Amino acid sequence: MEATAELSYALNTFYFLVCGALVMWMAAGFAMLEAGLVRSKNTTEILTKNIVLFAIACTMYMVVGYDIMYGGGILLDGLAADGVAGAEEPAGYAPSADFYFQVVFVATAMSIVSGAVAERMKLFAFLIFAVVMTAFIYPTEGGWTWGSKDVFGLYNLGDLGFVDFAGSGIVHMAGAAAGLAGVLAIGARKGKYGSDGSVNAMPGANMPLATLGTFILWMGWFGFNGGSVLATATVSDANAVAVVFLNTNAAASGGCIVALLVAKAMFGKADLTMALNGCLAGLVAITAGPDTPSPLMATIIGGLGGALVVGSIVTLDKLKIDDPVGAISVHGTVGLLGLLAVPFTNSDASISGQLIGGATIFGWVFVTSFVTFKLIGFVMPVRVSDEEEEMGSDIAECGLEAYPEFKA
Amino acid sequence: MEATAELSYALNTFYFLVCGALVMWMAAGFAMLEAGLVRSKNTTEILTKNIVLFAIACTMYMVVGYDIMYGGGILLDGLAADGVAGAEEPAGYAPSADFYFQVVFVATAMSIVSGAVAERMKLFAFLIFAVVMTAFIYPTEGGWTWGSKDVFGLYNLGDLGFVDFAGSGIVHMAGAAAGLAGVLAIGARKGKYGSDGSVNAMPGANMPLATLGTFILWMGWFGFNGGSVLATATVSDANAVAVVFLNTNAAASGGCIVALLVAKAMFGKADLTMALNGCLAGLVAITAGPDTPSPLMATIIGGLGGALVVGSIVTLDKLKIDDPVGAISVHGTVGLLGLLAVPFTNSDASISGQLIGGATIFGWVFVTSFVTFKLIGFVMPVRVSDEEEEMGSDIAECGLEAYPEFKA
Amino acid sequence: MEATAELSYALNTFYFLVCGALVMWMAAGFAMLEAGLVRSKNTTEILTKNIVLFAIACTMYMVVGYDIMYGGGILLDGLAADGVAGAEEPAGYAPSADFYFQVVFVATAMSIVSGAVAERMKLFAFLIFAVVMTAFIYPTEGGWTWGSKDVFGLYNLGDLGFVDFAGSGIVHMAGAAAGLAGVLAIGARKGKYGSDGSVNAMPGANMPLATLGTFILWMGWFGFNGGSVLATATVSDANAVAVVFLNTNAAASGGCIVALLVAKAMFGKADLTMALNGCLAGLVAITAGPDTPSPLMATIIGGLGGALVVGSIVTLDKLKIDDPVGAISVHGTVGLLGLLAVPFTNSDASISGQLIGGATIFGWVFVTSFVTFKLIGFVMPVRVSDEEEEMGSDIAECGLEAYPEFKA
Amino acid sequence: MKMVTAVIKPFKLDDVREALSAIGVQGITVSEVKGFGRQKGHTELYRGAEYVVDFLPKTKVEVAVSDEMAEQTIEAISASAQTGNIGDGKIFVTSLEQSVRIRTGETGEAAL
Amino acid sequence: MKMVTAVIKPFKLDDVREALSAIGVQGITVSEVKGFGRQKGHTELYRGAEYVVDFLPKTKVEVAVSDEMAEQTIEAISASAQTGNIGDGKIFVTSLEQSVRIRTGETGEAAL
Amino acid sequence: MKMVTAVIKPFKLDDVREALSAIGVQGITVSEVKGFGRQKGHTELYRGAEYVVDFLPKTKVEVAVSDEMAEQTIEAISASAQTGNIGDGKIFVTSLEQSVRIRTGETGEAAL
Ligand SMILES: Nc1ncnc2c1ncn2[C@@H]1O[C@H](COP(=O)(O)OP(=O)(O)O)[C@@H](O)[C@H]1O
Ligand SMILES: Nc1ncnc2c1ncn2[C@@H]1O[C@H](COP(=O)(O)OP(=O)(O)O)[C@@H](O)[C@H]1O
Ligand SMILES: Nc1ncnc2c1ncn2[C@@H]1O[C@H](COP(=O)(O)OP(=O)(O)O)[C@@H](O)[C@H]1O
Repeated sequence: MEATAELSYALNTFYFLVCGALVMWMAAGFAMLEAGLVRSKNTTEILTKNIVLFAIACTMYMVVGYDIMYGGGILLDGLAADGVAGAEEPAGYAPSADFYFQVVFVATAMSIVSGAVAERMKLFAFLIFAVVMTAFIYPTEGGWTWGSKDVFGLYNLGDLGFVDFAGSGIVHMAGAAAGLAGVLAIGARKGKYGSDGSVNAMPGANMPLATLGTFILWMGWFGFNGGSVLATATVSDANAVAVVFLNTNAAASGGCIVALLVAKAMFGKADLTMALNGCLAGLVAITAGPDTPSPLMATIIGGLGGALVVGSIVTLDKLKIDDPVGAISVHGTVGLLGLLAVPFTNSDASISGQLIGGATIFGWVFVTSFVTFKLIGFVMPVRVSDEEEEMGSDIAECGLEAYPEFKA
Repeated sequence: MEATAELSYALNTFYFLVCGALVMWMAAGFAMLEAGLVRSKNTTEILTKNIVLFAIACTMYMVVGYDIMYGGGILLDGLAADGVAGAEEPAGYAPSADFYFQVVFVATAMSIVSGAVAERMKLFAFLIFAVVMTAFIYPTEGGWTWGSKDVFGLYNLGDLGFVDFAGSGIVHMAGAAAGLAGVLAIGARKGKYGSDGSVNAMPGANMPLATLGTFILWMGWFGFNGGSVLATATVSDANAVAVVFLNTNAAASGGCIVALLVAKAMFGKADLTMALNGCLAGLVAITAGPDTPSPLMATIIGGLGGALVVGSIVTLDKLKIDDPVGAISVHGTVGLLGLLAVPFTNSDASISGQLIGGATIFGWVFVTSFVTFKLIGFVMPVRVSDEEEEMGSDIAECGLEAYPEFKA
Repeated sequence: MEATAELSYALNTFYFLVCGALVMWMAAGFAMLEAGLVRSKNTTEILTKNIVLFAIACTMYMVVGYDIMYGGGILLDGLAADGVAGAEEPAGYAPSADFYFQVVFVATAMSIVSGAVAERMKLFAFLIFAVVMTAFIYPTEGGWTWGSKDVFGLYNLGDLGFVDFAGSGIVHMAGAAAGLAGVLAIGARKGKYGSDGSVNAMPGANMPLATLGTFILWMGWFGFNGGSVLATATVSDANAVAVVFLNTNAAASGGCIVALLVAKAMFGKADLTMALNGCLAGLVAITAGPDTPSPLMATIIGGLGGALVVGSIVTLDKLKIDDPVGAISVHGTVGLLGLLAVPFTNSDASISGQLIGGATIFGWVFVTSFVTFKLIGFVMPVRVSDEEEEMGSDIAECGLEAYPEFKA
Repeated sequence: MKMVTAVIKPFKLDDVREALSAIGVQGITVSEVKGFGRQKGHTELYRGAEYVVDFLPKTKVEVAVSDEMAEQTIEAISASAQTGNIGDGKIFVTSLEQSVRIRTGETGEAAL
Repeated sequence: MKMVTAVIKPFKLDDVREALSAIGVQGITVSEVKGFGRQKGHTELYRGAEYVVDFLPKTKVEVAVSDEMAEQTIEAISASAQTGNIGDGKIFVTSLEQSVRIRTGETGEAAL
Repeated sequence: MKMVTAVIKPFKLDDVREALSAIGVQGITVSEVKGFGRQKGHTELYRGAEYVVDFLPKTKVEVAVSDEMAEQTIEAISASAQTGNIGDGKIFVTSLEQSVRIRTGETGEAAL
């Protein structure tokens, strides 16, 4: 390979690794966000779920997930024997870096689920679900989309004009679909909905953690979207990456501001948790197409996400779909918005393609997840007992309170 | 463009984006630092201010700020239609990356203000100030300095020997000047100063958060100073960036150690909050010239900052200037020190140039900020009522306590 | 230098700086982990230790440490006068970047110590130990290993087949050896071990902080191991870096899962703190050789670390070696495992070489550290008084509680 | 007047408050306490070491009432706080010599 | 001897302590409590759902005094804790049969 | 019956609980309080400003016992809570008119 090709390969690889590390960092963001938004008696358990699901995702995707999605062999043995690229033809970057970048996406999808079913799903049942989701459910739909495979040999989403740049649908809505399946399978937290139709607030225990989590996610998202350009070593790729960074930031900002204002108008208070969800909604909304809008357009798309997320959270509560951290709204409702926004700035995408793609992903993940939750339920309890729920899953499942000294 | 020029463009762009992401991360640092140093009853509100001000800064700087400072057009429409650089002449990096790197600096300046006026300024009045500061006040003085424009058509700071590498004055002292204006406009927290001249301590509620915030800022500062070399794709640029990283780290270390020792000598205790302010003071002190000193010299400059910040904090309290997190001392007093230290290691800078530049920045930002605070005061209250202050702004403004469960 | 060599130099330098910043970030990880695992009355003090030890490490390594380990002159004056590389011969990257990358490793070793002696060692005695450790003890053994010097002029570890890629032994076990010396020199926390042989649990005060710390360390470790390839600007180097990132992640995942399962089997509960220690154990285990194993093998090595760490923690408690955060087990016991695992995937290493190398490092650091602790003890108390220990070192040493408002 | 002090299970507080409101009690004072009694604490494991959480969280409710109301108050608390399981708690009654409403200076039953 | 127990607004604690010191009281014991009374709690909104914060934070002050001091103590607390607004709190007095200073074993008024 | 209330140093709680168990006391209720007394608080410095931490953490132990047990209870607490240093705390005894075990409805000494 000539010197400039070598350098290009090296720069692309390094770019992938840096972006991947930022996405890995999002796992900490989800952990902190969720730890901040649950009640303190369920904090240790949600932390445990978050760090272990990340470990499971990384392991299962290595074992079979990557192979299902892109090929490469069980246990990655299709990568050359020393674990790196075969050198016959000059690839654009190290295959290991590609795996590393892809694997953290799986974990992101899975992290979304933990938030939706927080405070009541059994730890080990959840971890088993994580195995199935990261080994099979996500890689299958990932294969149909980024892997360019036909959906059950029937139709090809790319051909239908489906475009999902960094995964508003493939990652975020997929996670939300699994979360929704979980919530429907196990029900709401005890006491969340009164028999008279009232919705009882259960304030999260730690706002600084929730805010920290949001900042971490915001930062990590630069890797999530920025890395999805998949190369940076030419002028046009570098420009594309820069635009993606800029637009990602703009959309988060738009989502934050609009969610704050909408919440203020609706509730009369500046609800921090809605502003945080607004940031994330802005990010999810732009993720399907951060490369094509202008900065202003990106801000507006993010802002729409921010408005939508507030409405979605309130509406889900009316439907008694209990999502303690707002994961289904942020990643699901707004994920769909993100898909539908793409055709307005990108002519490669069509509304119909986006709808069919969204429905395919949602349908597949929702159905398989729901079945999985039910199957697990035959073997072990998926939901904590009433008594455990009252006591808190920290004591019940982990034998350890999150803040053992602060309880009076 | 030839292959090596393409690669150089790509590497510079990637370097900008990575450094920019690190600076963005500083927003989380300020949020955690301030959340740790206020009392718990004002924590949700300071978190809200911090994340929303970041969103506002990103939006307003896109709308008009960047254009005021560097040109480029309202809404960035001077960047080519696809949001990236026009290709007529080979630029050194992607224009979008430059915007991205610049925009996070604006947010930094604004974050400084929130700390100074913490625990008593109304949320929405603050956010309106953020709009003015990031759209107009900061970009104007940024135009006079990094934008090389004449100050009101009268004089040019660059010609006078003013050098501020990464913004000890342009960013940090500017933020502090606005913070000081805010403090003078709205007064001290209730109960901070006794009528007998006594100073009442109001300990911050959460030391781990304050420490985390400092570590985040320390890390982010590598992007702040390191990115300010503005290019890295040649040997000399790479060397410069490496020296800046090394010196930035050395100065923070010096500031930390000296502040700890000075506080120990003055108060008889190892005051963690002073050590944290010392790290930041070291960082601010080196920011005006991290490229020229030797490592030892950088450590000493940082150490001077660490000593100065302790004295400044105590002195401001004597003057009844109530700054809950020490922002005015860290970024203002030490920012000026940073400017004055440059001529000792950089012959491009002159003492007079630094003084005139510092005075210009301070005067402009202080006066316009003070006027802005007063003008906002005609339209809406800028300060919480006595009752709200007693109750805490979390309940009063956000309807949500930061740690709802831990209060007895 | 020709254009591609310049670019290669620049890319390598930037890679070093990014990896170095990630390792610096590990300091925050240790601070949060330790702050979460001690009791709240000792939190401010452990935070103070962590940030100041980092500052001391950076300063002392600049003053003499780097020179002892690699040459380069007191105060780095062997680097060219402007603080950057002399240009006579084309180096592969900026010398300042090399220093920056190396210095954060010293701090890592030192951070390990603070956890082991937490909750009872005097702050200033600890800081003096930090001076000796980072100026002299660590650089000396670092010189024998990465510096390729003969051990006391007697034998050369490299010649004996000692391989420690990123420092399972050189950094982690070294830190643990110093920690063990400290624990033996100052004894267990009051009340930890009953006279009847019982072990009293002293639960850490803040699980979210401990989890955050672990995520930070996990992220930072990509820089720690990834940067240790020492270059990235060729295809083979880029591949190596990518493999290292992948394997580092795989090992942490393996360690996490296995530790969780082992703890569940042994204690009947999903012990979060063990899962966290398991992640770190996986990381330590792979650190000596992250470049050669397959992904599966890396996961297994990490998993072995995760199993071993649980056993080691329980065993040390039986031996009344009181290590509040598990530092000796994570970094010491598992560090040795890491060294011994290398020969199985890397033919450059021999079991005997690893044993001799491990013994040399451990013996040197343990003995010199123990002597240093004792010598400091002649001049000042190294351990807090009984009364101070009861009251907590936060009040006694820092005059400031970590959460002043939350105590009833 | 009587001071009726009840130590109850925390999650019963809302029921007790409603029961007391229902019989016309206008004020109560509540605090978080830890109880040690027949109901045993649980054992926890932390990093392999056992520790007994001896004291269980309980809620203390204090109600000052007129002599006539005392019996009714006791019954209301008993009924509303009962689960039938061990650890339901106790009610203690002491004699109250005086009571004052700080705001108005009213004393005796008028102050309750 | 009397045990004088006052439930007051938290921010009045310093004033009360000073007033008690002024009349020669040497010791007090303070705890954080929640009060439910005529003064109503406030309604909060969290993510669109309303919830009532029923119980307001109050501070409980307990002072054991000799019989002669009782009246003075009540007056000192009343005067220093009063704002005139609803929720100022109550003072309750019960008879104290015995008191012991643990350190010395002294009993009765000598132990206060 | 008597209500014996002791304000002790927090780290003495375990000793007191054991001493009470030893004499057959079956239940106690504990709360965290702050005490102000002869033992003075300490002065802290925060960012150069002094502040006095007036109130010291103490633990309040409440034990309801039969009349016969009262003396023994006082002695057990006195002995186990004593360090001989200032701030060891106090024991207060009041008369208990009634007690009820919520679970069973038992009253009087049977309820203790
Ligand atoms: N003699 C006592 N004095 C003070 N408090 C008591 C006493 N006995 C029990 N308690 C309180 O009542 C609570 C419940 O008592 P316990 O013996 O566990 O069950 P039960 O109420 O069913 O008899 C205890 O946790 C303790 O707080
Ligand atoms: N009957 C009562 N028994 C015990 N505590 C009471 C009683 N009535 C009031 N309190 C306490 O006094 C506090 C103040 O009472 P409240 O009725 O709100 O106002 P006010 O003191 O002005 O009458 C309450 O929050 C509660 O803690
Ligand atoms: N008169 C009192 N009324 C109520 N509590 C008291 C009284 N005097 C002392 N206390 C409580 O007892 C604790 C110890 O009293 P102190 O005077 O400090 O020491 P000692 O117990 O050695 O006399 C105080 O902190 C306070 O909680």
